[in-house]
Amino acid sequence: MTFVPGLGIAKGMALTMRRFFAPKATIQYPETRPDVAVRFRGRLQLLYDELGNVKCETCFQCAQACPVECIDMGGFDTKGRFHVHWGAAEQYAERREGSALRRSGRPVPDPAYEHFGAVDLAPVDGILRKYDYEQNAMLDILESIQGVYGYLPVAALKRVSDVSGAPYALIYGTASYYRHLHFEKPGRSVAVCLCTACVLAGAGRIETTLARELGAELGRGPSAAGVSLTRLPAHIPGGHSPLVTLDGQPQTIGHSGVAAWARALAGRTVA
Amino acid sequence: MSQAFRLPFRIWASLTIRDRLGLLALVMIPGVLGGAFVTAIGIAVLGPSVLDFLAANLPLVRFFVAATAILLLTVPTAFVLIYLELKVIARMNLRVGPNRVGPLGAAMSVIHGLKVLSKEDFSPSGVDVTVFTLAPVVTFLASVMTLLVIPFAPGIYGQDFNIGLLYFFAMGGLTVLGLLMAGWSSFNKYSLLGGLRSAAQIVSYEIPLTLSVVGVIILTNTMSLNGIVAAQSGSIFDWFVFKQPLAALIFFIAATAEANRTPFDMTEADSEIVAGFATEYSGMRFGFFFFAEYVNVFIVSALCATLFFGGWTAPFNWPWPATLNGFDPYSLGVLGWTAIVLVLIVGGTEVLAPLIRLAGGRSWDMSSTIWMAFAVTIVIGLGALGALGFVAFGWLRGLVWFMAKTYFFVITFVWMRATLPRIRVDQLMGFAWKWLLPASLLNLFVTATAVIILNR
Amino acid sequence: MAVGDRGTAGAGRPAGGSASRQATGPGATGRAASGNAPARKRASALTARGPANLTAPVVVPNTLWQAENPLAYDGGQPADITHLHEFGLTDAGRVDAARWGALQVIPANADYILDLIRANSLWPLLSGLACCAIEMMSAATSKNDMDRWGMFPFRASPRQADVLIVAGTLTTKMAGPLVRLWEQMPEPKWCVALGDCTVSGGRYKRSYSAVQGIDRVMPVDVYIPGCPPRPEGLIYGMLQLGQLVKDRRGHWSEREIGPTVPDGI
Amino acid sequence: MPTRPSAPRRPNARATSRAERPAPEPVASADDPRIMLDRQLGTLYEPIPPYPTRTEREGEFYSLGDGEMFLNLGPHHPATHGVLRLVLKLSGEQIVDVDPVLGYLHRGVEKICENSDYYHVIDQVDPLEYISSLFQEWPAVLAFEKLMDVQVPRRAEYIRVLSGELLRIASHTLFMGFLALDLGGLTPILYSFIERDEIVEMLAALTGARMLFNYYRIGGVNGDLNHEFMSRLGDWMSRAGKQAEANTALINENEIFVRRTRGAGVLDRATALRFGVTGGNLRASGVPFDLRRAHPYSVYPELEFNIPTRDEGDSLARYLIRVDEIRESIRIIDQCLNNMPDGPIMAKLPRLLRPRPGRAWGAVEGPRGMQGVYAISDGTDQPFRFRIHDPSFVNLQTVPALLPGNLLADTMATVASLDPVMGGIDK
Amino acid sequence: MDRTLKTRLEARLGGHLRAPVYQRHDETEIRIDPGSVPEVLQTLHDTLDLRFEILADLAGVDTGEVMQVVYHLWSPMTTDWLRIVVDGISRDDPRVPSATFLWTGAEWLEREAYDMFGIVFEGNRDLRRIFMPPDYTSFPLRKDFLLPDDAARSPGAGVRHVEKPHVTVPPAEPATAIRRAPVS
Repeated sequence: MTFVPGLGIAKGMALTMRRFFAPKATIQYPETRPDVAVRFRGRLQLLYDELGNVKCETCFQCAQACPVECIDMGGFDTKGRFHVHWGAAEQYAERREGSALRRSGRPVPDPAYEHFGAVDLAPVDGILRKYDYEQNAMLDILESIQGVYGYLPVAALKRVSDVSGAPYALIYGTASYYRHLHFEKPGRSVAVCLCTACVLAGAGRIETTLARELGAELGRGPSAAGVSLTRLPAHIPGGHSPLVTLDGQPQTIGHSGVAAWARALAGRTVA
Repeated sequence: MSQAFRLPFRIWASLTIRDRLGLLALVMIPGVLGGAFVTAIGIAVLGPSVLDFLAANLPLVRFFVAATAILLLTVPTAFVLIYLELKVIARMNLRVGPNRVGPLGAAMSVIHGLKVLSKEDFSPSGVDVTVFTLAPVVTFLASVMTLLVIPFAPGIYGQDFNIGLLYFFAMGGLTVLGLLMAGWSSFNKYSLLGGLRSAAQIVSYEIPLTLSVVGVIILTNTMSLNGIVAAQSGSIFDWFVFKQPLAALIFFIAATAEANRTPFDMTEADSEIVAGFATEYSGMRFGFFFFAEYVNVFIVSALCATLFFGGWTAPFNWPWPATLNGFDPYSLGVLGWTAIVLVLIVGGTEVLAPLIRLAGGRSWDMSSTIWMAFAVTIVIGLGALGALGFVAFGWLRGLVWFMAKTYFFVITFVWMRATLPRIRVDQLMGFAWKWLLPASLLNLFVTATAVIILNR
Repeated sequence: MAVGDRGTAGAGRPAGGSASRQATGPGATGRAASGNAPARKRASALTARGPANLTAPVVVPNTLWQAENPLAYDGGQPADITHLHEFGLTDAGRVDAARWGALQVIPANADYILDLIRANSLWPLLSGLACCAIEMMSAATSKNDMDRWGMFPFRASPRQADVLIVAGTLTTKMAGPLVRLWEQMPEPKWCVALGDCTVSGGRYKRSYSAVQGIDRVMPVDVYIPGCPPRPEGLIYGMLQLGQLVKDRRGHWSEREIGPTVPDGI
Repeated sequence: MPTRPSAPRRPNARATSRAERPAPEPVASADDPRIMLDRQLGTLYEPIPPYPTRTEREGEFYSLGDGEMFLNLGPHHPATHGVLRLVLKLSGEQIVDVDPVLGYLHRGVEKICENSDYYHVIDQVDPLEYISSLFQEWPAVLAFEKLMDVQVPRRAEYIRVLSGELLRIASHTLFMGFLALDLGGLTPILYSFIERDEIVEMLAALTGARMLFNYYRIGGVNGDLNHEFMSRLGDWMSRAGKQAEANTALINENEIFVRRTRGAGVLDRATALRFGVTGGNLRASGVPFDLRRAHPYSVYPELEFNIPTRDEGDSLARYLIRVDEIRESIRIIDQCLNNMPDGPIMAKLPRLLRPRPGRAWGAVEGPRGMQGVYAISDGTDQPFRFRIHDPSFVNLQTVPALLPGNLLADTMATVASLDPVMGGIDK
Repeated sequence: MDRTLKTRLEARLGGHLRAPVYQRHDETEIRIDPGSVPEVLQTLHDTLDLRFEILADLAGVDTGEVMQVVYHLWSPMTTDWLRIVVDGISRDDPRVPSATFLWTGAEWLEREAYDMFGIVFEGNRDLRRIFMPPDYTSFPLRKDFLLPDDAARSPGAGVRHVEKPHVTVPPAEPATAIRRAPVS
């Protein structure tokens, strides 16, 4: 300790006066951003790769691994459809924005709500009871749901997640993995027979024009226009060679008139 | 406020804009006309007698003018002090301080003041309302009234009492009353502790404060502040700080305690008793306390400057002749001066704009360069005008010196707030009674003997 | 409970307009439905198998200590914590005219100017619960300086604060004091939930004593996710709060005074 | 992707259908007593606890003598230690007795750890001692390594010591700032945060997080040293001592600070041992007990550093101990950088950690004292019992023994000098 | 692994040990009955060649069938940690003599064990709840107090939602489940 009583205080004052003229340590945040470490895990944003697309294809690994299941994500899939896949009841920024907007008196542009069309869920409960809420039998549950509704309504998937306890991310992952499971309502279905005879008669070219015109992909699910394009498992005996069926009825169209026919079909369904 | 008092506000709030305008028109027009009519008659009939009435009791008029001037000036000074403190403490903490509200954050303190004005100030349950409401008013007025006595410049001062210093310490004592009222009435243990602490602290620091000033009184054998300042006129060595160094030190320390500034700010110690006496106050009531503290700082540093550093006297008398060899500023008259000012401004901008452009302002577009030039001209113009005034008018010179000394002390107070921790209450008392009091008595004794020996 | 409850519950709340919501949340309907099943002694879950009735809750009776008079615990009185919920439904605690303090005389839409002033001088209350408090302090210190927007003097007493920044996990024991703090703040007041634990219970989702998000007990205006969020995150949140104060000018009477958690969550 | 045939999962609690599960009980049912709101203790002057006193200590505390009153340094209090509530029995400003009330930040971490796998446990342990969270991960990792009989590579041990000592310096710098802030100084806390920000950004470059690091793994560490971390460390090392010198000017030699802390909260040697206090607070009372020497772990036997001890045992001694410890830590970091070995940073471990059934105790010298973890494993992938021992919990116990007799203003000096962190105390 | 410590312990505390002294890594574990706690602690603390003077930790453990209290001690005379496991405490009325006569620091540790497990320590002057609110009835860390499956699903308004745990029954034991070793 110093002997002169006031010296310590004077030294402290001298230091603060020196620091008064020293360069400041403040980073003017909104204008200049701090140099955050590369390995910093605290970023609450999706990263973009050099081509500019998002480094995430909603594969749900993180949603499944999250111990408190607090990750839910929304994204546009390859067909440009916006899906919000609800995780556990979690208030993340996206939904909080909704309630904040609601309170401030403005309508809530919430894409999530359109997909929750009211669906009668009794059959879903029956199916679940049949499989005893077993999570490992998820594929059978989904197939029987598609059998009942013709497609997998999001409300049904939510119901399965709630009741059986499987994380929603798991169910959505399984549903989106298998080709024969669809998320969209089945519209008209066009089938093309690709047996050797039909292919020789031009069924291959018909199939490509149909896919182009209807915007549907062979075997995937109904297109935006509500028409699903599938492959006939076998040639119906007695049908002429390039066999195309609309909802089961064989159609007589040559490979020349196919484009017009398909456009008309797409036109009609869309109207 | 009792229900009846609120009734008009509730009615007013329920009216629509059109009704309000109608009501205002209904009331104002006859009022204005009537008022004009009455004043016209009054001037015609009483005119001469009013004038000589004013002439007769000039000091009364002077008091009213001084009181209104002080009331109007304290709030802006408080704003300036708050901004100064925010910026200086920030600078000392190596951070930048407010710079987003107004140019360089200058509007910060005004915004804080207005926000505090528009905040809900409810009185919590269990509080006895009258004392609770009066406490901030007492504190604020007590500290404002002391400004009446301080000589700002040769001609500019409120009242020249011949017991100026005594009046000052009397008013200083009243602030304690306000703090005690606040502490006791807000029915909260923290504010009770804060109030009692402030009472103990200010009482035990009042005595060394007054005793240290008696030395100065002995030297000038007058208590009027103008007299004291007059006694210190002349060069820097006539100031009392050289004649009474110990008294100056004691006064400064006791004054920090009087103004509840660090290291003696136990009354509003954040980390111990939540906000001291001001725990239960919100809204404008807290605003009064907030301003009273800063006005206190201004007053105490003003008194320090007046008593020991020669008030508005210049440290060295002005070597160059004060007059502008025969040029009489009033001769040009108003028109002349406005013409000069306009020419100066326009000319300045014209000259400076290209210069700024050349000086690397290439990235700026034309309008911002002109604005920059205009701003620089204004600054230079004001500087020139100020210098002219400084040379020409004696009172302006005095005011500048007085303000310089006062703000030097204000900055020292802020500097101490940034650096020093808080003293414990019992150490505070011990320091006052065991150190300051004997030292001030010793100083008194030495001055008295010196005066007697030297006079004989 | 129809799965679409999120849809209906969400849509059920009237957009804008007076903020009194129908009490349709599951909490309310659940209350009437289920009685309290008899308590049953049960061996440990690890080794023995449970009883046939799956869903009877187990209450472990505390045989060791009983309070002589249960009323000593304000038996029966509603907890102070959830009264804001009733306020929210019945608009009981709504005081709209109180926000002008000494300026009682000015007309109602003076807010358009006053809110601009208030947005630039938001004094936060010095209140930190856990780790986010350290990040809040480092937001207020030299490196990223909150005082640039006039937010520095962290007021110690709630009477002089405008913004309650709740930083850290809110537990059931601290919920009462926090709500009392919120009520002691004078009227134009806002609340910022800093960190995952205040937004939604965060990593303490399964805790038995953490409140799953402070919007279950009090109205919250700005949510700042992150565990802990960077100091810049808090500053960005406060800027958003300033923007929110400016956006909501004139809508003060439609603010939420009860908990803002959407029903069914 | 098909649902992965994961290991036999524990009975997922959601297995029973949620639909049939009754809506949870309303809060106010008869046999479920209401939340006892932490009500203000009675009226202003004669508060009695809102429930009949049951224990001898409670009866003795809640009985008022003449001229005494209760004061709540309540859960929300400006002093910066989180939600600690001290009920003081005052006569005037003299403290007669203190009853600390805890639990305002009790989040039930031990229960959550017993229901999560071993990776998640290390993550759950961070927010406990949030100012120095690496020091809570270290004992957990030590205990699990003992359970799994894992040999940690030397490079990982050195990286642990390096990052640990850096965080110890940051924690002590914060301690100095908080102590000065509690005594009224505005500036030291801001200088401390500048220094802490620098260290924390450096650790973010290494570990990826600013505060809750989740960096240590069972058998090593998560990431190796990278250039960004080493360059920031180099800049910081060049002016490591600058902050300490600023503090000496502002705090050590400042008469007001010294008078306020000398003789406040004196803890003598016997009481310290009886209370089980550890760390800097114990060394300030003259007992040279530092776990890095008393029970050497990791690579500390190879590093040479000495243990600063003092005998006065008051707040000033506890402060000066931390100042010396910062200097020691800088020496340790130097040695770590000089002989940092090469090699792997993680031991070979199976993806799914299932330790042998058994018990293990791991303890580490944290900035506030000995942080310990007692883990019991039953062979599955979740710990059976995960007991966390926090030094501040034991250090805070001395407050009712230190404070009586001092003044109200001394509570701040004494509690700040014990440096409690409420996250660890309330677990 | 301090072999000499084992021999010294058996020599001093032969009568009290319920099981052989178990040593692994740097820990030595002895098991005693609740009744002999004061005597064992006193001897460990006072004998010159043991001198266990620092109580590192006091923990409650609920093994499903029986309650245990575990003390960890440190001594300058040996490089090992000593763990004393007080075994065989009944789950319905767990009572153990308190250790506050030797270490006042054990007071809060015992309060925490009482608060979390309900273990009553006779001789502790201040056995109140330390973490949970004073009127909380159940003991959270017991094995039969199950965490709610999803606390978020609890009612929006209520805050005290979790005291009543939901019973969940594990599905039929899958064949490949690893036998859970009984925790001794």
